[in-house]
Amino acid sequence: MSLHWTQHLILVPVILPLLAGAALVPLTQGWHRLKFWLSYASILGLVANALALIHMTDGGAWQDGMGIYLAANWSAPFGIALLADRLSSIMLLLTALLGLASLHFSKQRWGRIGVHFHALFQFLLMGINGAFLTHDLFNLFVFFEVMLAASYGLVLHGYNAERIRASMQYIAINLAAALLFLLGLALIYATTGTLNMADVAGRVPLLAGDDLALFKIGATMMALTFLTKSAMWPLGFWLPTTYAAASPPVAAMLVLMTKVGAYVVLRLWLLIFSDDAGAAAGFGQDALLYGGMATIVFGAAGMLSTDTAGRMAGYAAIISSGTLLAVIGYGQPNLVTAGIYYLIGSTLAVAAFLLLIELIDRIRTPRSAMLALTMEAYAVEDAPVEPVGRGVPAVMAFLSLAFAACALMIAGLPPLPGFIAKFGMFHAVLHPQVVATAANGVMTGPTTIPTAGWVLIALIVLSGLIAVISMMRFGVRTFWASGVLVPPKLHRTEVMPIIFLLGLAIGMTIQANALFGYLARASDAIHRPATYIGRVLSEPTLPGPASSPAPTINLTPEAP
Amino acid sequence: MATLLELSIGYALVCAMAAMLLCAIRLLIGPSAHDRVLALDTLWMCGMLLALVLGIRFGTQIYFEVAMLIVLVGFVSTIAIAKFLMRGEIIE
Amino acid sequence: MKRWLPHPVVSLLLCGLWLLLNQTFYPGHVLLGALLGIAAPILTRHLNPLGYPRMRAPVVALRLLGFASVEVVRSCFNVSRVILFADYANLKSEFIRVPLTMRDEYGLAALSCLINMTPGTVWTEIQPDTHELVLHVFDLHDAAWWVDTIQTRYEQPLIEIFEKKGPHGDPA
Amino acid sequence: MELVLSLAIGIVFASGIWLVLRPRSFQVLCGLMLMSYAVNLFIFAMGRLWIDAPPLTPAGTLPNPAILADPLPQALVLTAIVIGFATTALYLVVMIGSRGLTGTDHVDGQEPDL
Amino acid sequence: MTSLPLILLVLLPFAGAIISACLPNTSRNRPAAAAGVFTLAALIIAISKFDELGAGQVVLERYEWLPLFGLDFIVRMDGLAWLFSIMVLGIGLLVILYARYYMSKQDPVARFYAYMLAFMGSMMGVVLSGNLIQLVVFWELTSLTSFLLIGYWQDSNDARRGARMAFTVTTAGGLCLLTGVLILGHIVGSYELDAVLAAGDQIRAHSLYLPALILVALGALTKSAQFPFHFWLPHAMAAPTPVSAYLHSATMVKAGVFLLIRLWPALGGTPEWTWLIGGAGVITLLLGSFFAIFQNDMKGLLAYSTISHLGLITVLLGIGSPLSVVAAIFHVMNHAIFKASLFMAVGIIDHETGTRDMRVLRGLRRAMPVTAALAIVASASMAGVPLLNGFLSKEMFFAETAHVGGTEDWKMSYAAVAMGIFSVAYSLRFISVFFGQLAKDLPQEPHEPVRWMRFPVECLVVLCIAVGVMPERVVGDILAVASSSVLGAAMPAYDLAIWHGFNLALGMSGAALVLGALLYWVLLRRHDLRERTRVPVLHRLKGAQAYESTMLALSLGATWIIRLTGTRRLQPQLLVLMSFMIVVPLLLVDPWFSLPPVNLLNIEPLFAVLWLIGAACAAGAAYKAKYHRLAALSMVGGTGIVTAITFVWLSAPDLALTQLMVETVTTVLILLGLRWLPPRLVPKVLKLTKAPPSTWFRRSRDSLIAVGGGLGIAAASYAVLMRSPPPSIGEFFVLRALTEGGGSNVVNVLLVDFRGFDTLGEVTVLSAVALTVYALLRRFRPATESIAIPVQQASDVDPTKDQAPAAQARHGYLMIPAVYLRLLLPVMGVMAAYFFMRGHNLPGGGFVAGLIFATALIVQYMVAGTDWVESHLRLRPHRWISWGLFCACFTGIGAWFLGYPFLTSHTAHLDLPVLGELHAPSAFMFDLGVFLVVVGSTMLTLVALAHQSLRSHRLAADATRVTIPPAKEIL
Amino acid sequence: MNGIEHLPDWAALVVSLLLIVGASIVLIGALGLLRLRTFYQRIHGPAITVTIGAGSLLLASMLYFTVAQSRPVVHEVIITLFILLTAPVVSMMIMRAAVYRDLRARRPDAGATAGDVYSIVDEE
Repeated sequence: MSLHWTQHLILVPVILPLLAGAALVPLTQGWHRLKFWLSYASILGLVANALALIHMTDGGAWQDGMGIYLAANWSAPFGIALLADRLSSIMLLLTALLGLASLHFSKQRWGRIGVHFHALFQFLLMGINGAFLTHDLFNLFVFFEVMLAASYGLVLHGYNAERIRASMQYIAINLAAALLFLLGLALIYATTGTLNMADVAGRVPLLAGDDLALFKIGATMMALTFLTKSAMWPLGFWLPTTYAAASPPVAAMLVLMTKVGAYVVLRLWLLIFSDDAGAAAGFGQDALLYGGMATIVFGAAGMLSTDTAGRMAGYAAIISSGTLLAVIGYGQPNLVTAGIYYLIGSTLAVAAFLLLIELIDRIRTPRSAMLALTMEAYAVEDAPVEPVGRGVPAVMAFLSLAFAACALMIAGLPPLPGFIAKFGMFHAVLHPQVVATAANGVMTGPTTIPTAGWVLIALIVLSGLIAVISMMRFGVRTFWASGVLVPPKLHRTEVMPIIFLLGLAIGMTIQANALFGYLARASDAIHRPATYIGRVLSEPTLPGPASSPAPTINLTPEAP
Repeated sequence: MATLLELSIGYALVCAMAAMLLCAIRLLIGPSAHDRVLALDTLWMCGMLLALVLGIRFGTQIYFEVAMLIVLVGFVSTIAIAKFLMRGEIIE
Repeated sequence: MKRWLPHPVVSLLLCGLWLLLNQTFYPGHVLLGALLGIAAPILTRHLNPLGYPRMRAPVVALRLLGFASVEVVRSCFNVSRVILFADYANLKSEFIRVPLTMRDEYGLAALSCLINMTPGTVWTEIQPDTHELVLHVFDLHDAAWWVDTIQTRYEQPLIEIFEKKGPHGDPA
Repeated sequence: MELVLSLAIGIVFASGIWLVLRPRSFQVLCGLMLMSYAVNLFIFAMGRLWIDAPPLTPAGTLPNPAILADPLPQALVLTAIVIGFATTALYLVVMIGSRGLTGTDHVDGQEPDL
Repeated sequence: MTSLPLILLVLLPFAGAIISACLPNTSRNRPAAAAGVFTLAALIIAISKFDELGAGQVVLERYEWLPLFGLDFIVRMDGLAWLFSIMVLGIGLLVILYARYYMSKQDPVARFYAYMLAFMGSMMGVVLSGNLIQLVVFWELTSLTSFLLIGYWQDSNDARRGARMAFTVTTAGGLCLLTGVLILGHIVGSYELDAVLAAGDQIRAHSLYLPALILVALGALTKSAQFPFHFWLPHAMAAPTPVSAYLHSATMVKAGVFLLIRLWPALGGTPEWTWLIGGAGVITLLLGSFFAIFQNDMKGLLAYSTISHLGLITVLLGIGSPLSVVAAIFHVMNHAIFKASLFMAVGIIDHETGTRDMRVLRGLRRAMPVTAALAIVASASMAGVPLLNGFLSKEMFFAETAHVGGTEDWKMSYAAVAMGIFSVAYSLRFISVFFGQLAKDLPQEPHEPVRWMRFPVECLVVLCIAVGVMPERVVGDILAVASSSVLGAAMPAYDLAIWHGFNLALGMSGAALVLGALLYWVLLRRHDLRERTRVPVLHRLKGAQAYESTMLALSLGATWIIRLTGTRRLQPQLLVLMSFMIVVPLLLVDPWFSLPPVNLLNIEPLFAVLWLIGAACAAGAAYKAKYHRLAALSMVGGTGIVTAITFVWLSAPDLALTQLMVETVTTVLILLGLRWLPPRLVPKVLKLTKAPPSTWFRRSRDSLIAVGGGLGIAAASYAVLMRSPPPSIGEFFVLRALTEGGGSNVVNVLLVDFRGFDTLGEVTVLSAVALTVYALLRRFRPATESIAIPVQQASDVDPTKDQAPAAQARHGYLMIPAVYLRLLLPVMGVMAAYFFMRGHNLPGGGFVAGLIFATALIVQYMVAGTDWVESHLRLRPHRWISWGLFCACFTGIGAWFLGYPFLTSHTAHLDLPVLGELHAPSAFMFDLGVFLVVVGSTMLTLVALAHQSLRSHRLAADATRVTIPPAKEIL
Repeated sequence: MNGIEHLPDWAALVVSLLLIVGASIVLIGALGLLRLRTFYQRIHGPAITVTIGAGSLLLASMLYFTVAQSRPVVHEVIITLFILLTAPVVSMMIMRAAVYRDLRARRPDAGATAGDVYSIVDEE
């Protein structure tokens, strides 16, 4: 009896970038072409692998759509289990595709300046993928750290004063947050005696009294870390600064990292504090909801208050984080579906925007920007000359089109996926779906929409409006600036990734239904924690190489 | 005799701990940087001895390893600081 | 032989260290220890330009060690007494110079070890221009006595041990 | 023992927090180091305190989990120590880089406007 | 022809847009031709659909879109939609033709036509939408394309401003509409138009009716430039005139009223509807017409006139009687016809004279008689002169207003008459440019435009007259079909005759004509109308300024919010994080845990003393870290060793070993770094004066948080420690470590086997950090104060001042230490091997061994300097890292080939002669990988730092070593 | 406390004696570190700790384990070896660092100028 080879696919997203990274470490700068292609091959592998995983999870190859990989062949609560389900597979795909775009973008310039860009990039991918896959809390911490460690290096890549200032902040905040993660983890272990997420979830209903309180404190600590990562107000002030400072391909990856926090919250909260969790059910949901709302407000205000594109992108990411957190806190499966769709769309949009910024900056000389600003501020009237339209070179046309697409997606205006996502969320809020769980049993009919739902809709609409206003303001200043604009030289490798990302977004619109269907299945699955607990804990190991009968011990906690 | 041994082990522990405390006070009050270095080094040394005595008390060899490692590498940080005081940088 | 085992004594010592650490005489460990003992000096030879010393007068060395041990214990109790009972205001702690004739690094190192291990004296440095040893004495009564003791009791035996027959080792 | 260790963790952590909130990067570095000590001890304490019961199970004996320290927190702390070491190194280098480029050791890379 | 799908009507314009966008900028005829062809094709299809419609008939096509939300893409055509389609396509065709001649040679027309067609497509989408969400999608697209069109002349500031204003207002409205539509969908349970229209009663009875109505109305009113959102339309006149003619008179602004007509069956017929829609309409129609009189720009006048006419339609819809709906539809049609022609006429004037300023223009009748005639007829229609189409619908309007108030309330009628008066006045003002002497000072010599440029105007004017003269024959059917599609069974009887006899409406028309002329005369003669620059009485009502101020206020408000609730500084962020750590559990966790009683007898005094030391060191470090870094570092080291002793005391020898090693290496590392961190000196000022209150506040706040955090964590750990442990997975490891993990050191087995995956991640972290440090330091620029060699090396006091590092070790002060430390090297190597080999069974392991090894090497660096060591030893830490990672990975992957998951450990049992049985667990290889990575990354980090000194020494050597030494040593 | 009861009396006595002596010396050394006036005096305090103090305790440990486990346990020799290899370097380095620091800082009262070896140059 041995493992079917497809099982190993679950591990590939972690191990492939690690191997690629290891191979990249000793290569010197003289080999930059080889480095790039090595890196590229790894990411292509990841894309293919992610597609295969999606196929496996959604194609019924694995029971309940989840593949479980027991690293080192130890059964679930003891060893480290990796779990690929629909949600993690789609996130892996998103990571790989975004990585592909970022890496491609970096070919021209960023991959060559400074050393070890590619190796760190691979490690970053490893960390992100690992965080998506792992089903063990401490392993999650480790992958968070892998991700962060690599991201520190990447944020600093192309070292200048601004970057180093930003990364000082970024690093300090994240180090402090990592300590909180450890505190939380320790408390969870102390109260439940286990680290496997499913096992923790299985033991939570049995907790009571002081243990429960301590467990909740632990969960709060961990949540603070994730929320810092996903930039919930007031924990996310580092984000715009960091985004604005980091080099574009890195910033694009950072967008995804921000989502990792939200992803983990989504996964953990639905698993641990589900309706089956007894006294702990629904813990902290309100905080997430209101925190998310506050984050939306903050992000919207930020977008309006800033003139720099990088910060704008940062605030856009904050808005999307806030939306996502509020959606999670709202606690409704079909809303979560739309939320994940929104997550994917907004990640693509903000990432494309961040890549685009660099190209835009090449046309936007500081002088012309200043001029546009003054003219706007003082409402300078035109000299009464016959206005003449100006021909737009193809480069500019591309840039402005791409910018418009990003703006539409970020603002959630039709016809790009931002709108569909937002519509999906509104629809979900307005059509409350009550999950039939063991706890409450029956479906109830159409219920009234809680005030929070209306507020959420209003906030999302308003944030979209504000986003579009500020993006438009920026766009007008940039693309319609007076004075002669010299169309910049763009390299094909820089243009392709943006087209690729936007193309993906458009693909999301066209395939919205299929994608929504997939995500609905994904969301449905993560709303059934019992399945996870059952599956993960019962995944059999292979009989040991030197199979010696081990003493059996009973570790299931007894009900008090 | 076993009582005597126990008592003397206890005495040794107290002494080692008291010595550590005194070192720590010196470490805290300084006044100069080299005083602190010296205190830190002695603190390491006392810690090593404490580990050794604990080893006797519990009758296990595990503490010995720790003591050995303290002796082997504890000095590195001391000479690093000393060199730093002397030259302003530790690796020239 | 010379090529594969350039420093037999060092190798033996390292092997001994290994066996001591593992507290065993298993053949496997002996083999491993021997391997390490041979490999370690070879691998580090570039970083040790002086090579390793050759002991030439083991009897002298033993005698020196014996004398030094006594001295260490004596000084130790002296220092303890001073710390516990003396009036610190009258304590005469001073630096003194001791002219040295020995040039051999290992000899000097051994000297420094002896001096530093003797409580009450701390080796400060060898002044580069005069080749005088600067020594700090905790409770100085008679500087000349110290100079004399160090030169005759310590330095002479060490010269015998390390320096007698020309240069040693092979500077890498 | 428990009380002492708890208080100790508390004090070290408090010192760490205080330092982390200071404006100078070196202070923050020290603070992070202290905090990570405290956190390591905290994780360690989650396995409860055991004296003379290192989790070693020599061959030939049947291990008895009831009289050996919980090994898992120790393994976690070990990993945490290593990661803490790495991040300290990183923060340090960023700190000196920042001092060099920005001319100040303020954590923001610029002196606050007074 | 009839078989052609309706969706072509939407797709064709978009296809045309794409094609014309792809044409080169320089081409002029081809884009126009392409646009024309596509529009014409669509128009023909649209016209051909009329036969299928009949009374109340609906043609529907359904495409799957988002079935998950019950959303289909529905193309739905009924009479109303048909009418609007014809307007959009027909006028579009004319405008395309017109624009071909209007746009100048420099203008990149390809882009222009692309925008135009995209707009046309969006508009068709709005008109033909069969579900409300789809409608909103196209609705927003019209806003977007209109934005692009208004901003077409992007160099002009007015264009940019106008575009932004229009876009902001209409998009905001669109989002309101979206919300409203969502509510409708929520009420009805479907977004499909048919379902919504059928559920009128349900909607009106629902508690959410009012919000839905308001939101939908906001959408419609913003789009149709109704008060108080009317201000964007005049500013949108910065667009090229064809755009104004098309979007801002004939089509886009009609989208708002279209929506109101569309949803009238669902939403209309309530007092709220009447008040909201009618109220906005009345105000708009009066304001618009009044403002129009005082415009100097011909397009401005037309813009206000458009606003007022849209107000008229809105009022009709607000009145909400079936007949008024018919009137509204009729007026939509008429207004589109005459206003488009007027705009085009203005465009011709502008094009031929170079100005649109009515203060300058005079007597154009002489220069361009045909255009003048056309314009005069069209404005007559606008003024409501009989026998023209405007008259008819206005007549219906007057009749409705009279009807609505009954016999008591005449307010509505007064308003209507006032509007009529104003419109006559501004129409007169408009045509005044054709009379009088021909102006001499025009930018260009005016003359008639080319034939085909006038042709569209002619078409429309002919239509004006045709409708005006024989309404029933020309538009009777169309109006009937369109109206019945809205009204259904409620279709009223009406008569499209020119003459209805002497009735009230006619009286009102007559009064308006006479009084309007009078008003114009009075204004001209007494109030200097031609030279006025501002609107009397109501000039304070500046919507645009209000908009700008709102935008500014929004921006300022946002900045204020960000400043208030955000920060860019690190300290507040950490403050928030730390206080959240304390506060959030307090807020969320309920019930709180209880603290077990404190038993002081349980305290082990020695342990207490140990931690007295540790805590004192920590507190001391906290106190000293600002100015005395070395002291703080030493004290942190003190805490470190106390921690290590605690670990060994509490049965965690592995941790103690690791802690000790890390402690050492960290100290070395920080010292290496401190070299580049110039000392902080206690400022004299601070020493003398007391700290300011703000500092005290900050410090007490921080200490409060610190104490709180400390207490919290202490309480938590005490609570945990005093509780009996839960059944833990820890036991499993103890039981299986030896039997299945193959090692007796459970912690190590955990690291390399049970949780080897963690360790893999951990070494990756180390590698990543080392690479980062290396990369960062390669381009490191030290602080100016620390570029110079340290003061210690510059001072004459020390005789080693000028010795090179290697020389120091050879015969300098380091000679004796060097002997010791070099002897130590192989010993430490053996020790590293020892700790490595025993790791699996006893405390130790790859990590500790790696650090010992690295320490041994770094000591050599300290002794002899970087140059010397590296000339004797090439370490290549990068390769160590690489090999280490490979080693660990491939050990794990090796299990694959045996059919096991990653990292499954295997033990090879070898039976060797002499040596006996030998166990070679795969975990050993894994640990070797760890060892290699640890050595590699530690060395890479340390050596990279050490190399900095080398660089600065070279620098200093170049500058003959006399650089300014720093003022003070680092303490 | 495994094995203590089984220790023969003579061994227990010797071990106790060594422990008491060693520990006392350690304490005295630390006391010296704390109480002595100048740094140059204080540096002599720990010297007794590392020699007799550590030596006695190591001997005690060696004896104890040898007797308790009835086999020669001599690996404490390693620690002795390491002390011999490291302690001199440490005191040498600290001492020299201290001297030159005090000289540079021109602190005549620090004790670096005691004896006629080092003097503070009055220049610059």
